[in-house]
Amino acid sequence: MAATSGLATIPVAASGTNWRRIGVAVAIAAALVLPWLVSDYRVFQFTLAGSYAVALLGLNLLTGYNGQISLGHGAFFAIGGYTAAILMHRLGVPYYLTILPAGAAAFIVGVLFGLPALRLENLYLALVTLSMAVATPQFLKYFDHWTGGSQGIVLRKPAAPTWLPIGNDKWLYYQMLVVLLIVFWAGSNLLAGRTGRALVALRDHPISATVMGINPVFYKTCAFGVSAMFTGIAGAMAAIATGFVAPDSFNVFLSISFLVGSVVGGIATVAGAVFGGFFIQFIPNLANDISDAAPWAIYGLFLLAFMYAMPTGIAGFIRTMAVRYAPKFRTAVGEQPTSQPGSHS
Amino acid sequence: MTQLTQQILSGVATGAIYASLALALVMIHQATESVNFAQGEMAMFSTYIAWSLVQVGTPFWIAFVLTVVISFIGGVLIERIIVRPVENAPVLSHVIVFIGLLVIFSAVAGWIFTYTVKQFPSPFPTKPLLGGAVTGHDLGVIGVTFVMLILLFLFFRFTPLGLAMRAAAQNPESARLVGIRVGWMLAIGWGLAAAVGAVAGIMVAPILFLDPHMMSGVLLYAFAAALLGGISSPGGAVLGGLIVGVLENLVGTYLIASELKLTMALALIIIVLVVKPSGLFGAHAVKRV
Amino acid sequence: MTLNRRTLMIAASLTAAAFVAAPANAQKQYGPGASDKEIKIGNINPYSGPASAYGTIGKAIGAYFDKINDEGGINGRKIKYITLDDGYSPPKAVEQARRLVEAEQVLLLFQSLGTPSNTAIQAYMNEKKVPQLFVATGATKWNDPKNFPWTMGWQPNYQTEARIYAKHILQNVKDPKIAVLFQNDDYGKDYLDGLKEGLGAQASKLIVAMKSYETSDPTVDSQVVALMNSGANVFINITTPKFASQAIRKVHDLGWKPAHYLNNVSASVSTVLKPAGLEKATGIITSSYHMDPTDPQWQSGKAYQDWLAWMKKYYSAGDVASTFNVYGYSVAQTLVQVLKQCGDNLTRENVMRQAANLKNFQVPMLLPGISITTGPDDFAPIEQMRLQKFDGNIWVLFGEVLSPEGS
Amino acid sequence: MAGALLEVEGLRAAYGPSQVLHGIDFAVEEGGITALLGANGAGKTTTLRAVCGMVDRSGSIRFGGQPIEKDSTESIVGLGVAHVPEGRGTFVKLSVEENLRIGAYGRRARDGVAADMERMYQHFPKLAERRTQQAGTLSGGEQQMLAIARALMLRPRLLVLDEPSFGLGPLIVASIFEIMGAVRRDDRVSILLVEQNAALALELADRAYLIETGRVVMSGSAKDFRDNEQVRRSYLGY
Repeated sequence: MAATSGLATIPVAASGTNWRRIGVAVAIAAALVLPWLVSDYRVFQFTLAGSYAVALLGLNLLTGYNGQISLGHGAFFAIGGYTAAILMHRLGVPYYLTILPAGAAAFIVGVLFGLPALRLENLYLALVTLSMAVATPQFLKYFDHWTGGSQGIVLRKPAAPTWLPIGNDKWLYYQMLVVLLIVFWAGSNLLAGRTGRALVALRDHPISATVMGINPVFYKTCAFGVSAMFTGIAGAMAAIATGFVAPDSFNVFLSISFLVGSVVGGIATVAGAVFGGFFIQFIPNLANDISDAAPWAIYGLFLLAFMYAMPTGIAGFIRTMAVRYAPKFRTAVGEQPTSQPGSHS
Repeated sequence: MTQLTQQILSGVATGAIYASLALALVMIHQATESVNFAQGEMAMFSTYIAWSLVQVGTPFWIAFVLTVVISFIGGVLIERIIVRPVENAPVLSHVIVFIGLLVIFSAVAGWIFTYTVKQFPSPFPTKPLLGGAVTGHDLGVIGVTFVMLILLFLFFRFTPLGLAMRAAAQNPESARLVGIRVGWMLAIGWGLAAAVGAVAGIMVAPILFLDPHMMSGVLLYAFAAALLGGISSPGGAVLGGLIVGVLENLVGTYLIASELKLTMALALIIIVLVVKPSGLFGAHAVKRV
Repeated sequence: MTLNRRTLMIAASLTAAAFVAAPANAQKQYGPGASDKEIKIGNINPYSGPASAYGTIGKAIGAYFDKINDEGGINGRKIKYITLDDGYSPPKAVEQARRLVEAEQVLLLFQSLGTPSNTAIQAYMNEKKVPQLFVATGATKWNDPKNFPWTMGWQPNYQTEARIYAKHILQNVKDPKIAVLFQNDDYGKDYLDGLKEGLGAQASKLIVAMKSYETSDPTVDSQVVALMNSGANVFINITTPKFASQAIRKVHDLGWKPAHYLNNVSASVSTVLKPAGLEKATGIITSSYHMDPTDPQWQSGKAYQDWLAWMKKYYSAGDVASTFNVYGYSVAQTLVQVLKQCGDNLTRENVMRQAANLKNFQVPMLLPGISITTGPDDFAPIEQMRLQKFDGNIWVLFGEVLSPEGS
Repeated sequence: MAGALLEVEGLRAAYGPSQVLHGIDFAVEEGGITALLGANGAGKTTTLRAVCGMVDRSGSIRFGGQPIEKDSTESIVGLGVAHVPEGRGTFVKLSVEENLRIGAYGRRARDGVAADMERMYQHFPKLAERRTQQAGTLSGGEQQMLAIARALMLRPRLLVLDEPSFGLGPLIVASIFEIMGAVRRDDRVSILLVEQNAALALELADRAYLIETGRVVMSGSAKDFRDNEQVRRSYLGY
């Protein structure tokens, strides 16, 4: 791959917030109703998709908004998952108290990792992050005293409180949804404000941004840390929902799936993270339903098809369509390259 | 012979494997300014073509030449048919297309040829030499790798096509203005990279044995080797490959548990790159404002 | 990754007709997924991802069920086989297990593959009381009827096999100094544990060197060089086929002449020994429980001929050199036997009861003398193995049928 | 005059939905120098890009009597049109010498490349000093010289120059224009020039066209332009 600075800047609804608000409201309403319309097994799938969406928001922040490519976000997902698992399994911490420490652990590792990464661009960063993805399972196996080695850690799945007759899957789903909404709210505020503008400026015009007084070390490291934190939170949620962590849960392909999800969903958009989460959760199943002889071949064809049809991702595609067919939306489109949640309306 | 010598020699032999695929990465990077993550899987697929030809009784070197030619044509077609539609899409979309190609080649190879490990013939004497640290085939691989290196060096340095290819990759618009058909340069670049990859695959298959995952482990090492040596330099890539091979053996034998040898080797490479971002032998990269 | 690569065979041999198992009452009873017409069986295999080599087992099983259905099914019921891909990822395995149990409503989950994936779904399956039958992994933990009454393994476990080697070394090698090459995952670690256990108190003294490799490593040459330099006279080769070939070749090329024990996973003549060079493999010892379809000594026998005919007719895309296809064939035969024994009582409880009621069941592609026996306290169907030594052409069986002490 | 080398009639061009050129007519005589003048955003650069097939265009473009409005950039270059784009189009990672060699890529006669390269080094001694250096390390003026030298390596019949003086000091600009004059004399190359510095351009050119918002609003000889009161006030500043 080459320069990530070549990312398309997708124009976004900056002022016309009505469409956006309606879109967000509809999406949240749909998310609230959803578990009552589908089976528990589907609810579980949506819980996973939601946690992937949170992970992708983290990756989007780094790769989309700040232009630093990562082929290794599975590592942060693993850190979050294992932090939660170790706290629950070895120290008996209740599961809902593990989410924040998981995010914090990933944040710290992300910052430490972001510092050397500052000096590396594009291909070099791709190599470093890819190495991180490859090394993750090996590390997890090596420190088997804590991680349970290749056997992993089996977790007790949280049960819904007895006074709430909704079943464990819905209970987990709603908790995931709460975390997702908080992270997305925090993420979009961050991106809509000074920080977001600084990140985009550093991506698109690194030298002039620096001249304008944007501290690249601070912001780029910060982007790495926050990105890792979101992904770590997502890892904890997925580990709790799955009830199991093992090195094989965090192989290279997970990291690559994340990048795939964030680009297919729509890089540098908040809504894209949600689409991407759905993509990496459901498309492999679809590929398997089409062919169990070579599901990966079908999956690969899906990737190509998506990139041909929507080179700027699903979110970018929807925006383009909206601009073309909804005149009101057009006036809402500014050049400001930051994005807003739910701008997929 | 001491273990140290044996480890170094065997590291050189393994390093030649990394170097041969690293050359394909240098090729594609020189031609397109991007690194094709599917390069390893394409090389693997080419090797299956060679294997199939050998199975039906084609003499080795004829199968070799045929495979290189078929791979070249295949590379050109892939660029024209699959990569071309996203030519103007953002760079990350290209990465996704590469990933798509990677999984398709991997799955299709498994589907057609099954996952059973295949034996691949060596054109060289496979006799163990120097106390078994290397074999005649290893020396053959090193020799072929150096021949490829020299050919690539001459190609980029002295042929108009090689120069045009680099120019087209760096500045497509300007390249058109000196009369270079940029689209064809990209396609030929893909073809040549596929051909170099095919040579790499055929050379390493007798050592690694042929299966659909043959190159998936090698790609990361080759990538590291190419960057360590300087991605624009074929010579650097080969040296980088040898360094990675030897370094990995020494780290795994003397420094730490072999479970972490890959991690350690990569960490060392990363430190080198942080200190010297253009690689050990790469030309100093000029940044345009 | 780990896998359970193993092969087995079983036969739907008619000796088993001895147990017409059977509910005394003629009342038909059905659990989810079973009816007068069909029996729904779920399976999870890695058709994509790093372990896709094992996907052929899932396909072979399906091909065997096709044959059973063509012949009229089991007690008149056709098998409906639903196999899903988990890409060797535990979270995906959980999701697919839930789909099979909750959406597809299968009677049982059969031969889900891989230790991590099976560990991930074990609690769920037991909580839902759905049989997780004959899992495709050689870990020891599947034989735990007290805690996990709904989970059962099938193949001999890795630790048992390692103990057999340990015992053989202690009895036959004078002053053993042992070097071990192992894959760095649960499969390799299980072997290692079994080996240490088998060597007893002296294990740490006898094992002079251990080196691991990752499946992403291109070669294991460096590890073999280091192991040789430890001065060991015994080499235990715990590797999957490609790495086994590399190690065998390297050991020979280095002029190292240890007593060489190769794990059963890689005991295939045509896919492991031949690529390495048959002459380089001469003298290697392994233990096995099933026939190697590429070993000439079996190829004229009826068991092999039947298997080959089935491969040609029902799974022509499969590789006749692959032991995985022997494994899938044999394990499918075991399940068919269990379902036959169930008669008209196709409830999940009865499936487990019958799975734990196999008595000396003969499977054609298992080695002579090896059969399958289970009981309410014995959830380890195959426990016997036989040692064999490669003579440069075939595996030559020697010694008794071995079973783990204490079972 | 032997008839026009380049004749453009009714040239229209657009970037996506926005029309930039609304029908432009102009010509470059064989061996002549034509300057296109106009304010920023008038469409001068677009005109050059349209001639070379780098934007969607319609209208009639004839080069040496042959219609080229449907041809690709590469074919037009092959006919002998060398375009030095805005920003110089240097191949920054190639050496100076490689930049010159690549300039000869599109030419039909393969012989004499080495000799031409030597000639370029005589024209631009600075480049000779730096022949093995990466082109990206050159100063702005040196890069402009390199760009012109690279274009001349094509042995073009028409040299298209877009803002050769942009961002350069007066001394360097003067020397570049001097060299261009020499090139035209010695090599009988025709030149199509877009230049902000109208005074300089009119000194060199024989004909000029004034473009405003995508249309030619005035044309004539360079002398006519220099003598025109309005042009003088708006563009020449005296």
